[in-house]
Amino acid sequence: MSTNDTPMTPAVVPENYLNCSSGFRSWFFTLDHKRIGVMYLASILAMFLIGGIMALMIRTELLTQGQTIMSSDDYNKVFTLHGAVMIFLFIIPGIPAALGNFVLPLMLGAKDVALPRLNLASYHLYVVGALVCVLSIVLGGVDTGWTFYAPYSTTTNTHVSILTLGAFILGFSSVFTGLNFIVTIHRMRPAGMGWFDMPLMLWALYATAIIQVLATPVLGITLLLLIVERVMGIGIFDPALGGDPVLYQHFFWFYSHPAVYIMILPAMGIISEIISVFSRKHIFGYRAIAYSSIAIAAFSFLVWGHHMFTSGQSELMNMIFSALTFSVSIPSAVKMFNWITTMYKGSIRLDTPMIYALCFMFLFGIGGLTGLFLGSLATDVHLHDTYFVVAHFHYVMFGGTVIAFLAGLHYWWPKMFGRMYDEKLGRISAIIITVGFNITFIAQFIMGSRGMPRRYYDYVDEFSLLHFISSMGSYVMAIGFFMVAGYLVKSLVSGPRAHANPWGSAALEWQTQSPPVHFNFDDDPEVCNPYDYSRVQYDAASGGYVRVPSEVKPA
Amino acid sequence: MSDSQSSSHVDSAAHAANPNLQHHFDSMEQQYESGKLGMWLFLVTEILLFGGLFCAYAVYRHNHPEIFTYAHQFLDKSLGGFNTIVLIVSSLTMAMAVRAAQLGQRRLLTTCLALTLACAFLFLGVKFVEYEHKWKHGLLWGKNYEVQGEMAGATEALMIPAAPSQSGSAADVDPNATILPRAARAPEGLAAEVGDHGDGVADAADDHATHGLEPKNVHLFFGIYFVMTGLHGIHVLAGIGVITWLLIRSLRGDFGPDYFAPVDFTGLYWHVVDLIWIFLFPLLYLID
Amino acid sequence: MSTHENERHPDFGHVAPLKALFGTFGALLVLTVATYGATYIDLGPLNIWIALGIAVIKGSLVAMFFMHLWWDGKFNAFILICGLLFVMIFIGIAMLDSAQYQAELIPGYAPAIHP
Amino acid sequence: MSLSGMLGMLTSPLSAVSGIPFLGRADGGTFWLPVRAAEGAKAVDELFYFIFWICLFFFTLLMALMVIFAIRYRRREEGEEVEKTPSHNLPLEIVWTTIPILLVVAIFFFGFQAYLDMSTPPTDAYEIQVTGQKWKWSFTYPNGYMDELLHVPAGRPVTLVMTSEDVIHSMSIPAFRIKNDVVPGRYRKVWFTANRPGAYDLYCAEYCGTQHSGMISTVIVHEAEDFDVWIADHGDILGSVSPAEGGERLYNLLGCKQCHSTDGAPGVGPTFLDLYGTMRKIRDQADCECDEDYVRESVLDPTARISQGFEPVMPTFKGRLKDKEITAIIAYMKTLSVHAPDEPAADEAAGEAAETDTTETDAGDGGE
Ligand code: HEA
Ligand code: HEA
Ligand code: HEC
Ligand code: CUA
Ligand SMILES: [Cu+2]
Repeated sequence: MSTNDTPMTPAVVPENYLNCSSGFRSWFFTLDHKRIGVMYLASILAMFLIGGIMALMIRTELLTQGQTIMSSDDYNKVFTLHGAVMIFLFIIPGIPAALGNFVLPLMLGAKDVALPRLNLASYHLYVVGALVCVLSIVLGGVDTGWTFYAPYSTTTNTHVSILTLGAFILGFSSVFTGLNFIVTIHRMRPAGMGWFDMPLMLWALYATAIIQVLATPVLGITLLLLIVERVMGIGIFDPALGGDPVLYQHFFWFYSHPAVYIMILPAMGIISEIISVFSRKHIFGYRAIAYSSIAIAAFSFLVWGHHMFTSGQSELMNMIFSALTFSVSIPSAVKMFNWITTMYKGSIRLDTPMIYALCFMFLFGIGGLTGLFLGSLATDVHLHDTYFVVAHFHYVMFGGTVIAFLAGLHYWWPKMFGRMYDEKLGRISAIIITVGFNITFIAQFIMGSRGMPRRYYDYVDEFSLLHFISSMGSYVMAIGFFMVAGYLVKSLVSGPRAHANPWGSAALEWQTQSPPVHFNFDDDPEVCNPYDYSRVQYDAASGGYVRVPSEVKPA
Repeated sequence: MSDSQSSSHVDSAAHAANPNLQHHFDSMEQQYESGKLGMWLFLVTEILLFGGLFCAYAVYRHNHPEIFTYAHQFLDKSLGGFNTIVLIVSSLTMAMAVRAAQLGQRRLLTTCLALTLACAFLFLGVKFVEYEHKWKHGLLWGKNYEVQGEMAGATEALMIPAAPSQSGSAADVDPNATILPRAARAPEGLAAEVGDHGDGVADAADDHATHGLEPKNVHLFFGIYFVMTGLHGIHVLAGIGVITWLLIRSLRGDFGPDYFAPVDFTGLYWHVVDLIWIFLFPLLYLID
Repeated sequence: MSTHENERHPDFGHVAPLKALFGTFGALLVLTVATYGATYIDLGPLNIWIALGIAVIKGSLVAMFFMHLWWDGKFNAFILICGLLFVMIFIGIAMLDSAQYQAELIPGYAPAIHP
Repeated sequence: MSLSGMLGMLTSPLSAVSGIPFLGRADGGTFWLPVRAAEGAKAVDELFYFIFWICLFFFTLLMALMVIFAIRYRRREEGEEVEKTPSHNLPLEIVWTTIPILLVVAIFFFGFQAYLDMSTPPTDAYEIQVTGQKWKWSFTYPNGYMDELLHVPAGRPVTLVMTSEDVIHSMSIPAFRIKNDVVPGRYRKVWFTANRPGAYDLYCAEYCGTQHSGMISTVIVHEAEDFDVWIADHGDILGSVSPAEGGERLYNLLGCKQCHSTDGAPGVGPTFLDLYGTMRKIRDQADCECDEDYVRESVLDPTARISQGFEPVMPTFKGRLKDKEITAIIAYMKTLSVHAPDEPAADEAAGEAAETDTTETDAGDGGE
């Protein structure tokens, strides 16, 4: 609220990256990371809307037993596309490519990412990939589940090849983004910013990028083999031809497990930023958080088999993978403890981004802890492929990543568009989404652990009530989202002008105006500890935070 | 590494001097090092891409060695070996091209690039001959595997078990359990077909007594063979595209000591293509 | 280190000495012949390891000299090694696992090939 | 002391806690878990609650701190100064890394322990063959009897030896806490000892296409003695019933139903309604009558003569059907057809049985 009603609306909007040029070409072929980020943002939100609508279709179909609004074939297509769209088109590019693209060079005080053309190419690939995926939907959809398990995927007569081709292209897009980030962080750090002087968001993006670069190619080859298998009948994964379907699962999860950390790591980065800024306190255990990001990235490659405990994987591997799975949960636990401790004796301001960050800890906590049930062999045998898993991954992906994405979106919104949104609506909708989410997915935990299998079009009587509750919850959530969409659009049109540093962060991206100029900084920013708030002081006159010169308050 | 004439103060001068310097970099060196790091990362993704195929190869070879010992004899070692040498030569010329670009030796650069390109075409040419041969004889993947021509020698009567296998699955083969397996006296036919290169192949075949029953699922080998060499071939094709582009630019005189990054980076890519072949060759052609 | 007269050397990036390039080339040729030759000596299961060993040596030569890793910043080599490491983990685990469950397979199962 | 004994010692107090009235139920189920009808399930449940309480503890602790901090340290006005606190504390960080490590090691260990038990079947187990196919289960008992339902004796270990005809399915019985994928080209095993007579749901848990959610069956746990009686009764699928009835059962069991309707509805294959005795149009061949020989051929070698308007997708049942069984199917098809020669469709069941009995002797050329 403090920032809403400040009477600082300059008459003229200073030149910035948004208004320095206009026209379709100036956007679609721009090399400016900020514009690319904004285009990514618009694209992924569109995809989120599509995926979300499909989610509502799923929930509506499951509202009652038997057929409610669609046939079983349609249902199978809808959840497949819901999963594929949400994962490949929304959440994987979500934080890194949209928000990350925007803030990464700014946080480094750089003019752009190291390889701007590659960045643009990555966006174009994203668009092409998205179009190919949409094509597969238009042609009639795909019904394999987002995991494309062989031999079902090699024998069904839906448009698997097209969707996988789309995902293949998106894979390249993701690789290029990751590659770019690694190079940028290595080569573009300003003088005076060592590795351990970077904001934790950069560590998170760096760890994410490692996974993107090392894991995504394997997805590429998997999907390629699947296409070859379908088109030419090569037989590597098809038992009817002597192939091995379990090998397919190894291939798939070698990418797709690390991919879940592509989703969560940047989210954790955002949370690290927000908790510190809104508590106005130095982040607790900086190094532990930084190292844990890298540890998660490294370990994430060693646990893929926990998706295959009942698949026919050998007992030996099951044991190894189960043990390794738990090793990833430790760095996550470390982060949780550090965040909470950061709040201790802080000066906590509960603005929308912080509300989201707190919701994140609540939801990700549940999601992550339920991962322990799944990582443990005996319980996973019971829980595998039930709604318990569905609830687990929605808690981590939605409760974790999407909520953190929303936190980041609200946090950097003023920087991106130079305008504030309605703070009160922001908080209310954050609460609505969280409540709706819990209703939807707690019910799924219960039915899952009671045996309700996932990817089921229909269910037995026992689960009627729980499914009904779950569907109702999803409508509540949808209301929350439409509120968010509403006030954000309104803010774009008529929101009050944003201060250069409305939250009081000490990181470099807040040292330029909101929105930034075309080349990011008019003067080189002053490199400093991103979590030292002593030199960022509230300036009542302008309604935001300003840096005080170091003479007055030595760091 | 850096010859350290560029301190941050002469940056603006460098900006003015080199039109190839992009606005967001401080110096050509920073730009070069960024590009190079990016290229290396990209190469790692290439290696992982092929890694998947090597994984499929390893799994099937480990579990069904009999398929591999049997089927690899249909491949022509000599052509494969020749192609290996072609790629090694092209690697040398590429490395020379990079050197020439760095030192501003324009003519040498053009020559080296042209030679590299020639090698690439030669490689694909040989590959084409090999593919064509497989195609003609039905040595293909999946259901398309249908040994034809001289290779489909009818030796059903011979019940000599296939090459010894550790996995035991081949030993379990019960001739009555399934429709009669295809059998083939592979090597002679092939030897005749490829002419002078054939002797080694025939020898190897004799050594390993594979005249007997054909192991099951031999088509898997060809599936893997075609995917691996096919993907590699696509990479060669892409390399041809990029090198052609370099050649044109080098004729235009774009490269010199101040600006050689594209040559350098393409070189790296080309060496990886070579590197992958270095592994493909013994794994596919030289089993035993 | 490189001995050159009239050409201008670049300000950055390493120029590989001719000796190194041709030396590598020679070694590669020799090793290719060696792999080829090794197939005539039957060492049973050792064969593949010899073939792979030679390939690894050849690969390292290419990487070190043709690809300048020998002279470059060590980080590039680190990336390469990481990549190879993950490939190895992937292959190792997939192999280990599928070798373990071979016993469950129905021998010769492939209905599409043998109807 | 045995490891499972240790597990028991460690978790029994916990399971006592989980048995508090709100959570525990008489049938062995709880708020979170369904009824418990197999011996191995107990270990799983105890582990579940072991993890549950650990999670609940950490979660409550963290959330409580979070809420308390958010309220207690709420910023009251902009510009207020923060008390300086350390930005890290090594001993603290070591402690909060070590404790979770120890806990997850325990969780892993118990999970692995229980898993080993559930994946090592005893050698004397009763074996039932399971075939999964789109989208039904069939269970074959040692005496050759086949059923769509899984009947098992209580108190005796049972091993399911499973394979799939087409894509991957997964055998899931929540009440037994077991699940295992059924993979084409492989024999997968899963075992349990049921201990609570009753009927429980059995699901296909691996996505397998259109009717994945319809691939449900039931496990019926009999008292041990009842089971012996039951299996003796059902030793021979055709034994106690008329051939036509037996044929109907086969029709349901073998999956003919998937493609051939009996009410004239179109399907993948021609409907059986009024099929027998009619002239069939054959693709690229002369027409022929649908008589016994033709049906027999259709079942054993479906591609020999393809009906016009249909694709040659019917699988062969060679080796899976005995002659007597084919005869029974024919008898069943006759009851569905008005064209069946000497047999009015609307006959009494008794008469039908008598009629078809003759058919059997006629057609059963050396059938066994
Ligand atoms: C953002 C994505 C994301 C994240 C971060 C995670 C995190 C984790 N996941 Fe999850 N997972 C998915 C996305 C994700 N997962 C998806 C999409 C699937 C299903 C795919 C499909 O089949 O379609 C899946 C499925 C899945 C399975 C397979 C289930 C099955 O199919 O049978 C398993 C099994 O081990 C698992 C485990 C874990 C674990 C142990 C973590 C850990 O990293 C969690 C670590 C976090 C914590 C532990 C919580 C925080 C810590 C504390 C509160 C302190 C206390 C901690 C301790 C005492 C340890 N996940
Ligand atoms: C990021 C990933 C993600 C997200 C966010 C969601 C979100 C949701 N998911 Fe989904 N889901 C998956 C990934 C995701 N899901 C995956 C991978 C699967 C597995 C598929 C498979 O089995 O193959 C799955 C499966 C799955 C199932 C199981 C289907 C089955 O097994 O039969 C169900 C059932 O309830 C479900 C429900 C929901 C619901 C109600 C939401 C809701 O949270 C959605 C709410 C969102 C909206 C209502 C959209 C509103 C958006 C806007 C208004 C746009 C504008 C927004 C802004 C400006 C901020 N999902
Ligand atoms: C996968 C689907 C499928 C299943 C399962 C199946 N059939 Fe068929 N059947 C077909 C199709 C398609 C045809 C028509 C093409 C042909 O003649 O082969 C057919 C044809 C027939 C015919 C010949 C009818 C005619 O007019 O040509 C008979 C008899 C028959 N099936 C009996 C059976 C019996 C008995 C079973 C079960 C034991 C069975 N089928 C299972 C698909 C199936
Ligand atoms: Cu069978 Cu799902
Ligand atoms: Cu996982």
